[in-house]
Amino acid sequence: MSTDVPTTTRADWSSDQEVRWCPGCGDYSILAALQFLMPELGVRRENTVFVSGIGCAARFPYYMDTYGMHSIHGRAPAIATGLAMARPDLDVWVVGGDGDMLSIGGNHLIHALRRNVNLKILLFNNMIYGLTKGQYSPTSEVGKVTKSTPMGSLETPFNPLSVAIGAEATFVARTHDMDRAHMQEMFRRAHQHQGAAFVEVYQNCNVFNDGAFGAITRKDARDEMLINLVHGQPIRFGKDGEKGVAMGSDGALQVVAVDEAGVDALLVHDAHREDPSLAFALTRLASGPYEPTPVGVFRDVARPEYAEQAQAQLAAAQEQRGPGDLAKLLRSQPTWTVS
Amino acid sequence: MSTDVPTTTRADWSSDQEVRWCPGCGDYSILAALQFLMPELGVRRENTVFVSGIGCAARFPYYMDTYGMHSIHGRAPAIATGLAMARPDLDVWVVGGDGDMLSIGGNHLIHALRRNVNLKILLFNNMIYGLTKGQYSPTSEVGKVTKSTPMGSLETPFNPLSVAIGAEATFVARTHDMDRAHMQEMFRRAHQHQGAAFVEVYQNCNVFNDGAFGAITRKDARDEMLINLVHGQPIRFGKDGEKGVAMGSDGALQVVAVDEAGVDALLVHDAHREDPSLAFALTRLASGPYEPTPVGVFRDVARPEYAEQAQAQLAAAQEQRGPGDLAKLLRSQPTWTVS
Amino acid sequence: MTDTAAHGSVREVDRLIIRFAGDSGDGMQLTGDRFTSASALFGNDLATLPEFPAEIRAPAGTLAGVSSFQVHISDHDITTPGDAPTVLVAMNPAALKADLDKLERGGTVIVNEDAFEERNLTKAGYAGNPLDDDTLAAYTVIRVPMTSLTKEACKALDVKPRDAERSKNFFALGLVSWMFSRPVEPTLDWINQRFKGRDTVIAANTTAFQAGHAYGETAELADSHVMVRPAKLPPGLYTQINGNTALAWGLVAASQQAQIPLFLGSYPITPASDILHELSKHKNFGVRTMQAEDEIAAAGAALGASFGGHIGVTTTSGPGVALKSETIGLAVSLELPLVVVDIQRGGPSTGLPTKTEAADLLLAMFGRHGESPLPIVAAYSPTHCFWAAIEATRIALTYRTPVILLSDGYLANGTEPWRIPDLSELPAIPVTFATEPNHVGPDGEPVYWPYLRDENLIRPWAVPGTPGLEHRIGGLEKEDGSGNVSYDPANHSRMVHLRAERIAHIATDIPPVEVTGDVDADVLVLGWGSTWGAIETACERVRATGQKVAHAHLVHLNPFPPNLGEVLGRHRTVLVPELNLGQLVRLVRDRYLVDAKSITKVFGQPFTAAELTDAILGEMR
Amino acid sequence: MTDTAAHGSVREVDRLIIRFAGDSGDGMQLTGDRFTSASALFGNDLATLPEFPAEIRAPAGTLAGVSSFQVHISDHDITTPGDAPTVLVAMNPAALKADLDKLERGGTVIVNEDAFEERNLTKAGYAGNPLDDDTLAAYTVIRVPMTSLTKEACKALDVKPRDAERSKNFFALGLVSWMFSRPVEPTLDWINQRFKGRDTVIAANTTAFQAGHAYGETAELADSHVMVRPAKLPPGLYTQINGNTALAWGLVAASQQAQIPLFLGSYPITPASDILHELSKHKNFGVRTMQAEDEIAAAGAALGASFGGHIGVTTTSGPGVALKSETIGLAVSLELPLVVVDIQRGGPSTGLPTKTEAADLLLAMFGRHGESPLPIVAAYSPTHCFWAAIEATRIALTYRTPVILLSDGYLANGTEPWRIPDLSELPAIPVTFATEPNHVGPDGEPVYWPYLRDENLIRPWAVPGTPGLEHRIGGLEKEDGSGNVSYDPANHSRMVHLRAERIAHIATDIPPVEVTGDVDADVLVLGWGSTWGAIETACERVRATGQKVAHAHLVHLNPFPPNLGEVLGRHRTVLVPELNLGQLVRLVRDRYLVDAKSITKVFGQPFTAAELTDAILGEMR
Ligand SMILES: Cc1ncc(C[n+]2csc(CCOP(=O)(O)OP(=O)(O)O)c2C)c(N)n1
Ligand SMILES: Cc1ncc(C[n+]2csc(CCOP(=O)(O)OP(=O)(O)O)c2C)c(N)n1
Ligand code: SF4
Ligand code: SF4
Ligand SMILES: [Mg+2]
Ligand SMILES: [Mg+2]
Repeated sequence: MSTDVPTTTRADWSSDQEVRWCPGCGDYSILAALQFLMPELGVRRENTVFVSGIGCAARFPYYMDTYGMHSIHGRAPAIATGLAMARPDLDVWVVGGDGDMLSIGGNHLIHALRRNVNLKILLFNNMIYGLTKGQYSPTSEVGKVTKSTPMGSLETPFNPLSVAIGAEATFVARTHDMDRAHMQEMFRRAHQHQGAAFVEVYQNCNVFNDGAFGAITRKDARDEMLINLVHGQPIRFGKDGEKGVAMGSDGALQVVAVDEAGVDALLVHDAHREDPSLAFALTRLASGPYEPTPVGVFRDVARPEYAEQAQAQLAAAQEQRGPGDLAKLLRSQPTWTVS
Repeated sequence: MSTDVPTTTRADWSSDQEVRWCPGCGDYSILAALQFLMPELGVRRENTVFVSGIGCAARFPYYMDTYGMHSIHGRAPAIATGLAMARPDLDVWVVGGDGDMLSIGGNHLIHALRRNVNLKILLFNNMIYGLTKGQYSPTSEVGKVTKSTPMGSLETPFNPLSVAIGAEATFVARTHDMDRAHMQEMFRRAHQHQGAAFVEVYQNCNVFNDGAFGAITRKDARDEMLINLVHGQPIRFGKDGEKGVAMGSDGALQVVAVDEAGVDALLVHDAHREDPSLAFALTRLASGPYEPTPVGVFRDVARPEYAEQAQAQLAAAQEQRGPGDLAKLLRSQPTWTVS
Repeated sequence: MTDTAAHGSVREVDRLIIRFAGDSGDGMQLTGDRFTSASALFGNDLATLPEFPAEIRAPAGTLAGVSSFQVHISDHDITTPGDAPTVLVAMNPAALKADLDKLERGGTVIVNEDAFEERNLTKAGYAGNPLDDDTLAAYTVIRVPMTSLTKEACKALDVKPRDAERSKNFFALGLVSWMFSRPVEPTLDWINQRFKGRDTVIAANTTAFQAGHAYGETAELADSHVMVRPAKLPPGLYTQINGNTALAWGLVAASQQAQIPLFLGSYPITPASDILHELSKHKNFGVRTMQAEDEIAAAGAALGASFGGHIGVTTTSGPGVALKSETIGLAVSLELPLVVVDIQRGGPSTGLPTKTEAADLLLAMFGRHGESPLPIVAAYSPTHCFWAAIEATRIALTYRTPVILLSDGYLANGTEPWRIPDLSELPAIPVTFATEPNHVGPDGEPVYWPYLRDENLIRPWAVPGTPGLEHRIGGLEKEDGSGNVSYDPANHSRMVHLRAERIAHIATDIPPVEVTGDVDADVLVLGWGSTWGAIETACERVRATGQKVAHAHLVHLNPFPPNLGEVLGRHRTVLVPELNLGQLVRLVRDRYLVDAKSITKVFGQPFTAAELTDAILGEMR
Repeated sequence: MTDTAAHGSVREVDRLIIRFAGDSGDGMQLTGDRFTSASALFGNDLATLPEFPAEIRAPAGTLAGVSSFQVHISDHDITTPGDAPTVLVAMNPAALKADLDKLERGGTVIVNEDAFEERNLTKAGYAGNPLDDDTLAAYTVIRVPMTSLTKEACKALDVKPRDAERSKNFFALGLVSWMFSRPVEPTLDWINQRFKGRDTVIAANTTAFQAGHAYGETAELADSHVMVRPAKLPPGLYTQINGNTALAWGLVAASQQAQIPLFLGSYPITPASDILHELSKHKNFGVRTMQAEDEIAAAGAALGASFGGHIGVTTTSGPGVALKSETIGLAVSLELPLVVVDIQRGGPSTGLPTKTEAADLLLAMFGRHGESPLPIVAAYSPTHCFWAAIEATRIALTYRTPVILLSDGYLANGTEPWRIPDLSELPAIPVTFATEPNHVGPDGEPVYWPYLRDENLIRPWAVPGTPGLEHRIGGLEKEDGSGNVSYDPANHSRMVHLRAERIAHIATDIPPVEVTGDVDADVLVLGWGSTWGAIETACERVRATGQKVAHAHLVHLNPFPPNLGEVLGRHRTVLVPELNLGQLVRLVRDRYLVDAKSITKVFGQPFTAAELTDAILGEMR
């Protein structure tokens, strides 16, 4: 980003629109985390754009005093891709809910990820449809009883990080709305990444799915239930790091007691590994937010960014053929003169 | 499937419509493989439905003398889901190309897979858009020069099997149009699977992407370039099985020389393992059809099928409340009498 | 009733319009709902108009957060939720600010005094306290410290004050119930039902309700003690129902009448989601509901189910209809039954999701590429949604075609009393599947031709599982008869015309449009959809001025009833009120070359009878 | 020319219609194309009509596999590819069967004798050999064993007979080139260009071409030796161009004129894909092209680019427009520029993907939920696609609105000579971005209001990167001026009307519709789109019968040119020919209450001038 960026405060990044989420909604803390973080990123408000779809989460852009678009349900990744390709000079963030980005918008999301276009994609996962008053979502657990599934839902939920890695994502992380510092760290890392960065934020919808993540995000539960991934470090958790993750002889990851298995047996987290297999395996460690769940950066690898490459092709074309000459173009097919 | 199924021959499964693919198209051999296989599956033509989207591959249903629908681009998995949910008694097959099912139809595909609805989904992957005369597709290699990408494509291609496994697929396999026996084996296995079965078929488009898979499917190349996955067997290939796949100390799969690494070091293929991580790792072994590439059944696990569960809910509801009584329904809210 | 009749002088009025307004959190919808139910059970005719913000819970105390519920009760047959309320219950300053201008001059305002403190007043944008200045000079004001009285009353129980406070809407309900002589039992019963198991809540709400009721009796509100006698409705068993529930039941009824299982593919969207919710409750009717990944999949799944011999239905609102366009076009080409329900809302784009509008008619008519005609049916009242759903399904099944059923946010959430029909009153919907070949092939053997039409141009419907009738259909042009892919130019022309005639021909199978009022009037008001009630009332009022006016209301928008042209020809002036910028008016001007005039409203609200009365009288001058 | 003039007696004719027909594999499109180019360079006026199957390569020898190319060349100004060909080149029996009925009575058939053997005859469905029975009695038949002669000629070269055989289309081309006195150099040059590096192919094709040419000279075809002199077209530099290329160039030109970068988001679909292909070649103009995952993403990406200050364009055909509906509705609400190009094809659904039709007008007009108006521009000839693209882009940029540009399969692939305009002939497209606040906020500080309109109701366009103008826009209803989300009923009504007036107001900025022919005629033919050429020719023929007729052709379908009503009023009869079941006719009947009559054709083919002449004369009786 450009130098001599004026120093700003949270206030500078807060729009004048009153925030309209339910009291106690997890979206508030995510908003605060970002508004407090932006001044630290050394970016300009005018070069920052938030694009969203539709949903409670998708109201996000209205509250950031940047450029923004509250578009239509599910299409934010596609719209943002066009913007980022047209304007590689901008910081483009995409915000949406689990329905917005994994249900109706699933295809745009996975294509944005494989394209590795320079978008910072924040998925607010509350495992429910909030704005439409509480139907189950693609991340809702099996058997979820909602207005649309009075006898329980039948579909196996998506694991958003598995989907992202299966879709060739270059940056994949997870955080949650109860830990501002961790959210900010993830957002900062995502912002540093050149390319599509996907961050899943566990977000509590206290009206329609209250406590969905309580078992792992409660202060007193975190030590035992959150597995902090740190690149280059053996994967450990528990109050005194007494538990860890190791690769079993059968090639499957498992949680082990460190004193039994020994520290050397622990898997050392390598977020930069080209091969996504291990990162994928880590996404499978917990089958839901009720088992010890990895958070942090699962994957962060370098791959050419889409808009830059497109830009490079334009430059190359001008190199080879000179800047476009309209008169010449109109004469580029066989011509003849009538006098 | 029902007993006393009349014995049939290929002819019974071939419609009277003349096949309209280009001479030499790989689709012909896939069609033949299925038409020859159907009589062996012990199913009835009237209980079999082929649903497709749009594309060369999607013309498939016209050539099978079964029920069929040639629908619209990308929507076949969704349409077939409705049919399979309404009629669990039917065998529903879905056929489409890489553009049809991974570009415009990507979202329907991944949702059909996570739903585990009883569809046999055959993706004819020719790494190109055939019917629209040769634009690159979501599986085309980076740098692909086509009519729409004269300076080469920029997107990292999807690995269809990685996508499927990332989307919670319960059955995932790969085969190719040069080996009828292997295709039939995969189709048979897919048919046996209760739930969504996804089979990628490498298919040669000899007009717009000729030879895309030649390096691995040519008769004389197969031994060295195709890695046959067999459940319960160590993963070996090469003319004399002199090469194999082993799990490296860093937790990443690698191709090893058997005499050096020793047979015991080889990974024993477990298609039935609940945890999809290893199956995913296998999908990453080859970065394209020019490296040794696994074929066969990557994953085949049991999980309740969608339509059956839906059916069970109907049954349960009738259990609990008796068969629907319209008169009662109309009186199910508070009523009063006007006389 | 007895208990209410007991007390002293009760002034009788023939109708009452009450509007409950408060914060989204104040439970106004529930309060209005309860009052309505009590009135329904009491035997009044009634109509309701709920209004709420697009946010789940907009900021407390703000104008944006105001949620209100208007109910019109009367002792005679009425068709609208009423124009200006006679009574406004305002639970906080924002509510007063938002709705006061709707109140009729001289009307009564009942305010929760306690809520009129500094913070709330500024949030609502009041400089001073409207209770103290002359803001309310023109109205009868009843100030009641509802919050404190409720807390007071609940002291006895062991509920926290904050929780007790939550019951203040039941205090309000109790008070109004007394003022308007509503029976109390239904509400008490309902409280026990609804909060079963949560005893403290039951206790608090019951106590608050009774406290409010008692307050009315004891305080000097005697001259506000009013009563609306039951209406003389046609005899029968009645229930109170809103449009979405009626529509869902209509779909179930149609499936039962046709003996064809119902399959709903849907994706949640306001104001259509409740139909999905309602239908998902009725699995014991063999109703399958699938919440799809998006609208396209929802329509596709429904179409797939129809291919399988079910009646595929997909419910949505404007944005969803736009997305389903291509799939509906496929259904047109496949000639398979499909019911597409559009609960219209304010547009364009996301627009006003919770407000009503009726601007999707031309989308329904023309929103597909190529020549792609389909029938359109529109409901005109909450209870008519039941019948409209049956009619749409009947046409879809009989003629093997997608049908678009139009309703709107006002009908969806508005309620009215409904005389429950006897099942014998429901139309029969005979559907037969093809079971035999219907043609002989070139080599003389019997074959099945999916596009061999009957005299009504209807193609046979052979479902998978039927031996010998295996066939393929698709979106490419098909050969007339055999249904095989055909690029023959003449065949394409024939098929385009056949598809058009097929739909036009349905006109012979629908009732002629009826004209109510003065058939010999110069002025005909031609309406469609939810404007029916307001038009009917407006026409009555116009007649009350001694003028003649006729009303014709279209349920079938495509094809038009066969007699429509003749009807239009009988009147010098044709007025077309619509909740859009003029859509039906375009269709009739084009079709009949009559100089029909448009009366439009796009405020996200239904017409009031007053607005239409003025408009009609205006045209007469 | 000299070399052709050299040979003996050459009969002169003023025009010629030749149709090349053969198997998809026979390279008929290429042959027709080369003949056309040679004629263009020679200076004839011309128009072409390529027709090919939907399959990439339908089964050889079958009717379904026939691919043909018709070209009309003349020494005067013409507007259509002609009605009945005077010459049919049939490379196999299927081609003869498929196209013979199109040939004018007494016309010439040139057949590749070798192809008329058993297998091909049966595949084509011929009982006997039409060359031997009296099938061709009514025509002049020239039998040439093209395959064997080609192989023979190529013997000398070391090309395999099977490869040599492939060159037989060049033999045919050589023969016709001689018969119709086409210059040979252009073709020989082209062969060397096109197959550069593949010497044997060059050799074979050249040899075949020359052999064909020689065959004409030597064989007794003298009396078939015909010549069409160059046309007297307005002086200037000419090129031959098809509609899709012209449209792509028009987009580039508009972007250059506006100095706004062009961004194309597209998803391949016939017959629109070539625009994507063409634009992706011009990256040196700063043109960004993105092949999106689907049409919705393509439109979305284009809209995102527009938000970023580019001119977003998305190209597709009917099915894609249906899918883009919701996104276009968002663009209407956001009031951002967006050009949506619809190359119409046969519908409904997948329909006839490679055939032409113009049945998306009402979809363009009404295919969005809510009141969602936008301008519509339609091209009327292949070369006009260039100007229509500029006009559509101009309107989109000037008025910040999505614009739908309609073309069709016939214009897309049809070619005609084009006088290359001087850049000075292109319209200026001034676009200014907002750089300063345009309002003062409540507390007196300057603010930017994205929906504060100018006198033309146009909102300012501030692009990201502009300091101080940060703002948010979305699909929810916006407050007039500030653009903040607003659920206020009156504001919604105001905005709905503002959006409508904004588009209607564009009528003041478009040229009046011109009437050609007899302004005082009773009959006016009102057209739009690709019917222009056929209508013009038909009107000339009608006049040739001594009758008067006028022609008005609409480029702007919404809003209509301001003088349209007045023009329609001047004529007793208004006829509206359309390649659909009557769509424009509905709009004019509704708007002007004139009893306009429809002339329709839905054969997947353009009108012939003859059909229209008959229809017009028919209406006159
Ligand atoms: C095309 C379309 N379909 C459906 C809707 C209705 N809708 C709005 S938000 C939403 C889903 C909300 O869930 P999610 O995306 O998880 O966001 P949340 O509210 O939970 O933050 C739906 C179905 C819509 N606005 N547009
Ligand atoms: C809505 C829509 N968009 C685009 C098209 C054009 N189209 C037809 S097939 C196709 C893709 C073909 O590629 P693929 O799916 O890989 O099938 P293949 O022809 O290669 O077998 C496209 C873009 C269409 N028919 N409908
Ligand atoms: S509904 Fe849930 S997600 Fe939406 S604002 Fe309320 S608490 Fe938050
Ligand atoms: S274009 Fe390719 S995929 Fe399509 S039919 Fe021809 S060879 Fe097969
Ligand atoms: Mg959510
Ligand atoms: Mg393909």
